Order: sequence, then C-alpha cells, then structure tokens
Amino acid sequence: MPQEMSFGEALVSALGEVLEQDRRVVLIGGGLVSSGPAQAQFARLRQKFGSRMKSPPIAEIGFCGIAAGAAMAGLRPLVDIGTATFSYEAIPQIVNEAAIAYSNSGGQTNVPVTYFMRYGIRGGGGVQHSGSPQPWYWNTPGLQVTMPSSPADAKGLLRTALLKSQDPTIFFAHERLMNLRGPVPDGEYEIPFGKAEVKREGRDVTIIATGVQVPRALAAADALAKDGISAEVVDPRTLEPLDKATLIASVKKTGRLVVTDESHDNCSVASGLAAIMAEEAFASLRAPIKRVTIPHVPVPFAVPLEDYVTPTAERIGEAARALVR
Amino acid sequence: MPQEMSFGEALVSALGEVLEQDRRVVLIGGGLVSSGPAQAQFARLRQKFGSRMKSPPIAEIGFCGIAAGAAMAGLRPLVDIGTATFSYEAIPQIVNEAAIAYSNSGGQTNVPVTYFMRYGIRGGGGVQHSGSPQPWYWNTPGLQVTMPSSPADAKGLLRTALLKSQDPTIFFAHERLMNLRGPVPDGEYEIPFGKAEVKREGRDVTIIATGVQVPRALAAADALAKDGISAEVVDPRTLEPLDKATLIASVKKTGRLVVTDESHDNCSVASGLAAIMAEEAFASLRAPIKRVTIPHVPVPFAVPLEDYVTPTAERIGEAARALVR
Amino acid sequence: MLPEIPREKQLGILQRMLMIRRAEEHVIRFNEDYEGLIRGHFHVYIGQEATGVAVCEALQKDDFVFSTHRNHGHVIAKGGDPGKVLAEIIGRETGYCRGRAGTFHVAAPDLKIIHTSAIVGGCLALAAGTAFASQVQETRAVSVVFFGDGAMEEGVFYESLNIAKLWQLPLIFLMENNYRRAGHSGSSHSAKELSNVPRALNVETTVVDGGDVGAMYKTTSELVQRIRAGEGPFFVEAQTHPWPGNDTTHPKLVAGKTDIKWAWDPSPVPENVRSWYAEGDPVFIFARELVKSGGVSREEIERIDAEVRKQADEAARFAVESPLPEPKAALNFAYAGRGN
Amino acid sequence: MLPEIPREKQLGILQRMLMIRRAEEHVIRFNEDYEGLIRGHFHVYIGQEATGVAVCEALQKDDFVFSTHRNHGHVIAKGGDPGKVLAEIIGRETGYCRGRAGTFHVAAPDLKIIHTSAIVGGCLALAAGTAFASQVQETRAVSVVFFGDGAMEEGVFYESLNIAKLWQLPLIFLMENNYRRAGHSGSSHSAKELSNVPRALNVETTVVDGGDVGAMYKTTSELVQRIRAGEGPFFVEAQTHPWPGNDTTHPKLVAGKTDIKWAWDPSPVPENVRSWYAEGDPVFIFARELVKSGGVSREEIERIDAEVRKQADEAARFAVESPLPEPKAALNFAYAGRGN
Ligand SMILES: Cc1ncc(C[n+]2csc(CCOP(=O)(O)OP(=O)(O)O)c2C)c(N)n1
Ligand SMILES: Cc1ncc(C[n+]2csc(CCOP(=O)(O)OP(=O)(O)O)c2C)c(N)n1
Ligand SMILES: [Mg+2]
Ligand SMILES: [Mg+2]
Repeated sequence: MPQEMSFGEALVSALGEVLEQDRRVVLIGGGLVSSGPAQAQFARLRQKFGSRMKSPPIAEIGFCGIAAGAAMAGLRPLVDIGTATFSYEAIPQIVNEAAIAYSNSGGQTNVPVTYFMRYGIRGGGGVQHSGSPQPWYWNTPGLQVTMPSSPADAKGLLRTALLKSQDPTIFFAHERLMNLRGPVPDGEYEIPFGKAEVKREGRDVTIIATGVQVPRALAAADALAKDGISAEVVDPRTLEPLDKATLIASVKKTGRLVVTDESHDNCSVASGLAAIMAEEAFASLRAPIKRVTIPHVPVPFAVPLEDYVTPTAERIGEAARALVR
Repeated sequence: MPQEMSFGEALVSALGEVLEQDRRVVLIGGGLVSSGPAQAQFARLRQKFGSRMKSPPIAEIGFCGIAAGAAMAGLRPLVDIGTATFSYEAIPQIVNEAAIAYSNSGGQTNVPVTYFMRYGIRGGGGVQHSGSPQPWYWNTPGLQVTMPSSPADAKGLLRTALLKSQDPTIFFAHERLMNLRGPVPDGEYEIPFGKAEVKREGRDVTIIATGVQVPRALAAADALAKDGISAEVVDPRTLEPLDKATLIASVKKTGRLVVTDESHDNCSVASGLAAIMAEEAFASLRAPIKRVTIPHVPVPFAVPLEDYVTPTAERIGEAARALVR
Repeated sequence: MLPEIPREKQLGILQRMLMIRRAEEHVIRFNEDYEGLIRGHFHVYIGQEATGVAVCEALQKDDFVFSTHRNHGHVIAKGGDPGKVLAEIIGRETGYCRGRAGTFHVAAPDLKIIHTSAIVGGCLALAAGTAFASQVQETRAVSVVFFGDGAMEEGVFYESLNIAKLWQLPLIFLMENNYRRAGHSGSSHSAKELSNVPRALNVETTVVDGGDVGAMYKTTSELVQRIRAGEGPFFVEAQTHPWPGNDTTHPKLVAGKTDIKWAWDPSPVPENVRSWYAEGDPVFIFARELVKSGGVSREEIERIDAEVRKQADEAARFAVESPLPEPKAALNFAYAGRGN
Repeated sequence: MLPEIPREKQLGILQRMLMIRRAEEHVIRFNEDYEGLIRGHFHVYIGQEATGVAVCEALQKDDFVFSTHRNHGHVIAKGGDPGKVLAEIIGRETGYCRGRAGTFHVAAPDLKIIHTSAIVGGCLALAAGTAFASQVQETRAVSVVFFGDGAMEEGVFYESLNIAKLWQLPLIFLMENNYRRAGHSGSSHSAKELSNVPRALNVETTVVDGGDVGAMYKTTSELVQRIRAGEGPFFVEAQTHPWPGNDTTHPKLVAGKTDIKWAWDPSPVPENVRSWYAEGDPVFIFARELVKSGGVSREEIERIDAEVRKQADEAARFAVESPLPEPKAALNFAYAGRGN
C-alpha cells in the first residue's frame, strides 16, 4: 500500500532506484533537494553511488554540454542545474545542440539527458531567482518538458525520464512543492510522458494547471465548490508530448476554461495551451479563456510585492467565477 | 516625397542619422546588413564613425553584457548579434541583467540598449541558423520587442529604439526581408513603440502578422480577394509594448482571426496573441483562432523540407479560407 | 600595514569596517530572531571588510563599483547608508531599491553602484561596459568589479577579461578569494594559481593579502592612478581568511556578536573558532595596527565601535520599522518608458 | 616530415588529403556553376587537409571526433564516403544526415562523428561529454574535438577546458589555427600566444605545424597512446597556412582546380596566389616529401590523384543525381521517442 512522502523524498527515491537499476545513469550538479529529510536520504545515495555523481565547477554551459555529449555516447545523465535562471547560461548547449542533434543527424544520434531545475516564485528569490523558463523550453522542438505537481507524479516521471526516454527532457520542480507530502505507490513504476491526469472531476469549468498551480487549482476548486461551482482540474503533467485529447475532452464537457501556469503571461505556457484550445475546442467554449499567470514584471523581492504577482488559488477562483456567473 | 529603398538600406540610413545626431549611440558587433548596396553604404558609415563602432571577439555573453553596462552608464548601444541563435549565448546578460536592472533598482537604472538579430528561416540555415526566439524575449518582462515588416517601419522603429527608448529592446530583422524594397518617408522620423498598423483593410477575416509574415499575409490577402474573401492584415510592429486596442478592434470587425508568426508553434508569438484574443475578443469571435507558424520540429536544411515547414502565404490563405467558408 | 593617509581617514576606514560588521550582525540576527524577516538564503561580508573598504577608499565618488550576492559590505564601503541597506535586505520601501532587490542585489545608483547581480559572474561584463562608456565619454571614471573566486569558473569571466584587455578598458577586476564557493568549500579550478588565468590573457595581475588594509589600499590606489593616466585593465586577487560563521547559506554568529575587546584578548572567544578572531579577523588586525603604529588608543577604538554600534542599532530599528511597499506597486518599474 | 608508418598507409594519407581537396573543389563548383544548389554560405577545409587526415590516422574507429562549420574535411579524414558527404552538403536524402544537416553540420555517427556544430565552440563541451562517458564506461576510446582559433574567444572553451582537466578526461583539444575567423582575418584574443590559455589551466599543450603530416601524426599518436594509458586531457595547436581562396563566406577557386603537377612546378599558378601553392599547400608539401624521402615516383602520385579525381567526380555525380527528401518527411526526426 502507498506510503506518504514529500515531493523531494519521491525524487530522491526515484534517483536511488534508477542508480541501482541502470549503470548508465549519472548525476551531474546539485543534489535535487536542499532541505528536509530528503537531504539525508540523498546523502546516503552519495555514499553508495558517489562514483557516478559529479560536482562540477560553476560552469553551466560546460557541464550541461558535457551531459549532452555523454548522453550521445550512451550514458543517461541527470543534471541538477539548481535555480532555473542558471540554466540560461547553458541554453546554447541545451537548445542549439542537445535539442537538435537527433534531428540534425537524420535520426541517428539520441540524447537521453535530463535537465532538472527549480522554477518559479520561491519566496524571496527576487528578480534573478524566480525564473519560469518553461515556455521557452516548450517552444523548443526536440526537448521534452515535464512539470510534476505531486510526489507520485514526480517519482514516476523522473523514472521515465531517466530509464525510458530517448530524448532530452527538461524537468521542472517548484521550490514550493518540494515539501508537499502525498501518497506514493509502492515499488518501481513509471508514468509515461504524454498522459494528462484529471486531478479532480467537475462539470462547470475546466482548470488546466501545471506544476505548483495544480495544488492551487485544487484549493480553488474546493472554494468554488462551496459556492456551488463544480470545477474540473486537469494536469497535463508533460507539455511535450502533450495529451491534447484529455484537455479537449474536459473543455467539451464544461464549456469553460481557465489555464494557469506560474510563468510570465506573454507567451506563457498558459498562453500556449489557451491558443491550442481556442482553435481545437472553440466549438465547445461558452466563455472567454482566462489565464492566471505572473504579470509582465520581474518578480520583486519584498513580501507584499511578491505575493501580489503570485498566481494564487484566490486568483484562480476569481477567474473561474468570472466565467461561470 | 518618399524614396524607394530596401529594408537593409533603411536600417543603414537610420543608423547613419542617429550616429550623426546622438554621440551616445555606439555600434558593437556586425554591420546590420550582409549583402547588397546597403553594405557599401554601411562601409561609408564605418569610415565616418569608426571610432564609435567596435568589432568584438566571438564572445556574445561578453559583448552583450558590455553593451548593457555601457547603457547603464549613459551610452545608447546598438549590438548586432548576427543570427538570432547566437543571442542564446548572451541570454544570461540580456534576461538576468539588462531586463531586470530597472526593476531591481526600484526605477533608478535605465538600460537603453538595442540588440539587433536576424531571425527565422533564411534559406539553408538548417537547425542552428534558423532560430526564432521572439517568443522568449516577449515572455521576458523588462524587454521591448519589435519586429518590423517594411523598410519604412524598420527605419522608424530603429530610430525610436536608438534615440527615444529608455529600456532594452530586441530588434528582430528577417533575412528574407533585408532586400525587400518599399517607400521610406523623407527626412528623420520615428515610429513610436506600441502602435500597430492596419496594413490592409478587410471585412471577413483578420490576419495578425509579424515581421516576415506581413508581406506573406498581404500576398495571401490578394489571393483571398480573388475568391471574394476580404482579409484585413494587422501588424503589431512591436509586441512589447502591444497595441491590443487595434488588434481587438479588427477582430471585432471581422469576427475571424488568423495569427501568424515565423516561430515554432508551442508558445509561439502567434499563441501569445491568440491567447489574448481568446480572452479579450472572445465575444466577437465567430470561428476558431487559427495559427500559422513553424511546426514543432527543428528547421531542416534540405530545400523541400525547409519549404514544408515555412509558414507561407499559401498556408495563411488556407487557414483564412477554412474560417470563412 | 597602515595606509599612508591622514589619521582621520584611517579612522574612517576602521569606522566603515566596523559598520559592515555591526550591520551584518543585525542581518544575521534578523534571520535568527525574527521569523520570516529574511526569506531564502543570504550572504554576509564578515571577514572581508578590509578589502571592500580599502578599495573604495582609493576610489572617487564617480567611480563605478559592481558587486555580487555578497554585496552588503561593498555598498557600505562605498559610503552606503546602513539603514537603507538593512531596509533593502528585508524588502522595505525605504531600502536602496524600494524593496525590490533584497539581500541578493542591493544596488545604490547614487553611489555609482548602479546594478548588482547575484548571478555568479553577472557583473563582470557590465563593469567592462561602464568602463567602455567612460572611455567613449572620455571621463576619468574607473570601474571596479568585485567578484569571488568561484566566478572565475564561469565563461563570462574569460570573455570579459579578454575584451577588457583588447579594448584597454579602465577597469579593475577585483577577485576576492575567500577559498569558498558560497556554502561549499574550495574553488574548483584547474589552474595552479587562479592568477595564472589573467596573466595568460596578458592582464597585469597583483596578488594581495585582502585582510591587510594598507596593502589593499596601496595596490588599489596605484592602479587607480595608472588607469586615470590611461592604462588598464588590471586584475587584483585579494586573499582573505574565510570567516567560520560564513560557511553556510544561512550565516551564524558562531562567536556571538563581535566584542571589540577580543582584538586585545581573544580568550573569551569559543575555542573552535578562536583562531580566526585571534589571527584572521581583518577588523581586529587593523585595530591592532592603529594602536601599534597609528598612535590610536584602545579606548578611542572602543569609543568608535560603541558609536558605530549605536548607529547600526538605529539603522536596524529604522529598517524593521520601515513600511513594506504597497502591494499594487508590484506592477511598477517594469519599464522606464512607462513612467513608473 | 614523413610519418613513420608503412608506405601504403602513407599513400592512404595522401589519398584522403587529395579526396578532401577534390571533393571540396566540387563543393565550390556546386556554388559557382549551379544556381541554388548551395544556399547560404559555406566553408571548406582546403589548406588544412594535413591536420585532419594525420590526426584521424592516429585514431581508431571507435574514437570520437567532433567538428565545426568547417567539417567536410574531418568527415572524409575519418573515413567518410565523399558521395554521402557531398550529398549531405546539398541536402539530399542519400547524405549522411538524410539532407537535414547540410554543409554546416555534417555528422556521421557510424564513423563516431556523432554530432557536428556550426555554433562556434559548440562541440567543445560535447566532446568532453563523450570523453566523460568513455571514462565512466571504462572503454579506451579517445575523444578529439577540432575547433578554430576563433572558438578560443568563447567562454564555453574556457569552461570545457577547466572541467576536462579537473576530471582528467580522455580528450584532445585540437585547435586549428588558420589565423582566420571564418571570413574575417586575424583572431581577436588578448593572449600573447593562444597556447598560453590551456597552459594557464594546467593542460599540457603542444604547438605543431599543421601543414606537416609527419609532425601532426607523431604528436597525435603519442598523445593518443598516453590517453589510452590513462592520461589526459591534452591541447594541441595546429598552425596552418590559410588558403587564399578561403578568405570569404563563399570560397572561390582562386587558382582554378588544383593541378597536381603544380607540386613540382607552380609557375602556371596565378601570380597573386602562387606563393601559397608553392610553399603553403599541405597536399603538395606531403607529395614532395613522398617523392623526396618516401621512394614514391611523381607518376605514382599523379596516378593516385587521377584515381581520386575519378572517385570524386563520381561522388559529385552521385550527390547531384540523388533524390531530395520527401517534403512531408520534414516532420520526422524531432523525437527519437516518436519512432521517426
Ligand atoms: C550562474 C550561477 N550559478 C550558480 C549560482 C549559485 N551560487 C550562488 S553563490 C555561488 C558561489 C559563488 O562563489 P564565489 O564566486 O567564490 O563567491 P563567494 O560566495 O565565495 O563570495 C553559487 C554557485 C548562481 N548564483 N549563479
Ligand atoms: C556563437 C556563434 N557566434 C558567431 C558565429 C558566426 N561564425 C561562424 S564561423 C565564425 C568564425 C570562426 O572562426 P574559427 O573558430 O577560427 O573557425 P575558422 O572559420 O577559422 O575555421 C563565426 C564568428 C557562430 N557560428 N556561432
Ligand atoms: Mg569564494
Ligand atoms: Mg580560424
């Protein structure tokens, strides 16, 4: 029967299993988790698998490129870049090389590398440690993008990236999910890429939510229920590949759509999903598609300012109410 | 009375004027144009203003950062990065520094730098020289984004960026527009950021097009006219700031919308604009919003493959027809 | 060694070094005593005071200074108001950046600290940029960029150094080697000596004891003079003794608040960290030099410290009592062109 | 100088050098004679044949080779089929990458040229990555990354060099100094000698005449042996005489097609470029050495050249007559996981 664990513990347990199962898996960079009991669990992994764990210099374009090259030569590296804004240093290697190698080689060179990064508004991250580049990576052909929202998904999706995937994957973890606890199935399991999950069923409005927005959307759905509004919460889990069918089916059922992602609004992931629905689910839409995202301003440091730009459960609830009433 | 010149000549003439007018303007990097008579005109500028033109090493993160720092200290640098994919090397300086400095300083530090780059499918650019990062830069608060589509706009918008703007600007020029000829007003003029232009009036369908897609949309509109379909072509000219009012007004009038940008489809500029319209112009929409973009695959080299992924006038026309019939 | 400057300037240096120490003791207290006053991690300059203060003493008001995630000390060294620094660190409207920057990127444009980056190596190219601007504008301003040993692992360091040398920019690369990469110990560089890298790029390089106010001042002021005469760029490595309390992302007052008397008698300091206070603390080293060869009495130094403590306490009170920014103001300051 | 290897291997080197020359003469002809056959700009390896061929002669089939925008020669040097190279350059289905890569990034995974980048410095870290994989997998494979002098201006070079040394990777950084940055002449580096940079990072460095087959072969094979014995990384600077026809983004046959007889008598070569053919052409230098000290007759060399020309002509015909890819196939090969 499933055990309770935190998002961070789920990540570490997945890493421990795959290091055991597959000698091609190596870790480059940080230790996935930065606090809590998960850190002690990771420390034990380092004891056991230290020879397959590398602490590189502060040289992101260097070690992210090395990981891509190692993947081309048959390893399955996991790179913990740390804060997502640090990945900007490595975009030339991630986007100009890792993402295009399979295509450029006419289908000969595989690059099964996973880039793990912390995205979003973490609390005090300010203008440089609150970045949400998921729209950029989703925009990049050749990259897979996953944004788990629960411990169980985090584990199953990380196992898929490290054991099954043949292509580069960007793995987004939100700092504020790291200590979120939830049930995790016993034993080894993978969650295939490209399968969305309906996290809560509803009739009146669909809320498509990613990563940290999923628990916020579920909280909003609880509040909406009290007002007699039945909200369905759908989590794509992976953006690329994207399970359009499940998203469209939900909108067909409810006729109303709120899309929420913790990225800046212009060309946000919410925009990308809204645009797809505005074409492929248009006939079922009875109201405008609303987006709940970060407004177009660098994330400020001070608490009230940061809170003001955060796409909270309250803002998701308001957007849904505006559509239903 | 206006003279006929090429897009490239218009850029060079703007640069010549501003170098004359404002001693704070400096050029770092390439020479904006790479062929045609414009190149000879640029060579003359180098003779005259060579002391304010720097050819840096192949070190994008270095010289893009230098330009940002110089702007913070009162210069108004124009950086020619060359191909847009080379700008990836400099994203840490453009996004983590130039874009946030004004905000981080609580409104004290201005960064009037302009990054000029060639984007899109140029013909033989392949997987690494056909990049379209305009969605990423539009997604980044603190950056202004302009995508001129005509010689006249190119000149007026470049003058605005170099003489008037107080914020960092990403200036996108498409290789295939460089030799496009058109009338350019006499004398010195600026085109303010945030003013869209209706490039062609129509009743039945709105085509919002950016950069190289504008001439394609106009060609599509001609073809549509022959079938009795009256298409309105609207060019935002700048994405940030965005003239929503003009775009919405057009959709209100036509009730149908095609959005086209030469970027990859997921989280494309077309998605970003479609999402805004799906919320703010929903009531006027009588049909799904269609996007004409680059499919989600790295741009291949071979002619038939490259042509197949190019968002041509034909594809714009088909999308419009599908909405009207 | 004492810097060859008038006595009151020497005491001014001591005063600013003490102010950095006292202000940052408050920062650590903010974290330890007030739940939520400091969110996320932070970095302090304790143990490196001599470098920042001596370098800034050699600069003019119009010279540009760039800093890092470890910036509090640099801002105070350039003449920053400790109240506005502390207010910024805890995100108050009265802070240098109206609460938008926080501890990671305190900037103070009126002090010509126009931008600060918490991205490792983030300011190296920007500093070359202000130096380039000074060259074009033909001002005599010098640009100084402080950065850590870890920043030498980033490619932007290499590119900036190369361009600065090719363009002969009026710039000092001031690398503070604390033998740490934030939390983690030890730099991660293949060069036998970090200073071999700028030497290979043909940039004149000096290695100095960053804990020695006099040596830092002498080196910097000579380089500043040469830059004003048209030379540059230069590279300086300031080697410091890392403060034991600093070896984490949440610095701790491992010996409690500094007692100036420890300068004369470190025996009250907890055993495990006593050696640093006895031999490594730049504030104490400088204080002892002032007494030994500066004709300053211990009492006078203790009086100065008492005065600084008072000011620092007021600064801390000012910061804590300052208002938070208005939530709606979050939408301001995205674009200068929007006029907010 | 002649490499100390059996005669037929020496002739094999000459054969591959000539094949690069002849194949790329066809590339230039494609551009000059066929409207639209080559779109955009391109780069050729003419003048650097000795470096690529001698280095690859010192490698085994399983050793990794990474290249640049100037890759045609490296692929042929590692044993590539000139027909598949030329077909790729003009985007044919029969090319090494099924027409997807084009001239800029010809990759040939079956030759362990698994990826090629036209981004300056793009393969430096990737090559460190394959070297790292070989280390983890405990294979004896060596990785060699060819790059130009201009790539030393990019930060990724510095970062890759640092990590390669820290991790002691089985990797040779093979810098081909042609004193050019593609079209533009002269590198733009502040180091007195480019080789000072790897030296500063504590990486053993050798500077070789890249036009001297024997010297290049000797240096590389010795380093390869040391790497197989557990040493590494190493840095090699191969200095070449830039071919005059190359000094542009659209290379021109400034002297027409190479006539092997010019090796013995350059007088028919146009005056303005004669000196390069007389003294700088690595193919002629090697041919003369084979005659002088290799006991090979001019006639035999001319026979080899005639044979190579025939094969190159066939390769060109194969390329031009090969089908273009199916338009719809454009959507394939985005993801291996999609099975297309
Ligand atoms: C590009 C980037 N990568 C990683 C980090 C995380 N980080 C913050 S400080 C630091 C160590 C910096 O060491 P050093 O430059 O020596 O400065 P010190 O903390 O020792 O003063 C790291 C790795 C970052 N801020 N930016
Ligand atoms: C990151 C990046 N910046 C700029 C360019 C444009 N570019 C292509 S080749 C080249 C010069 C490269 O010089 P070098 O490395 O010496 O190679 P060579 O052409 O001399 O063989 C440049 C600047 C690029 N391809 N990638
Ligand atoms: Mg350090
Ligand atoms: Mg070169």
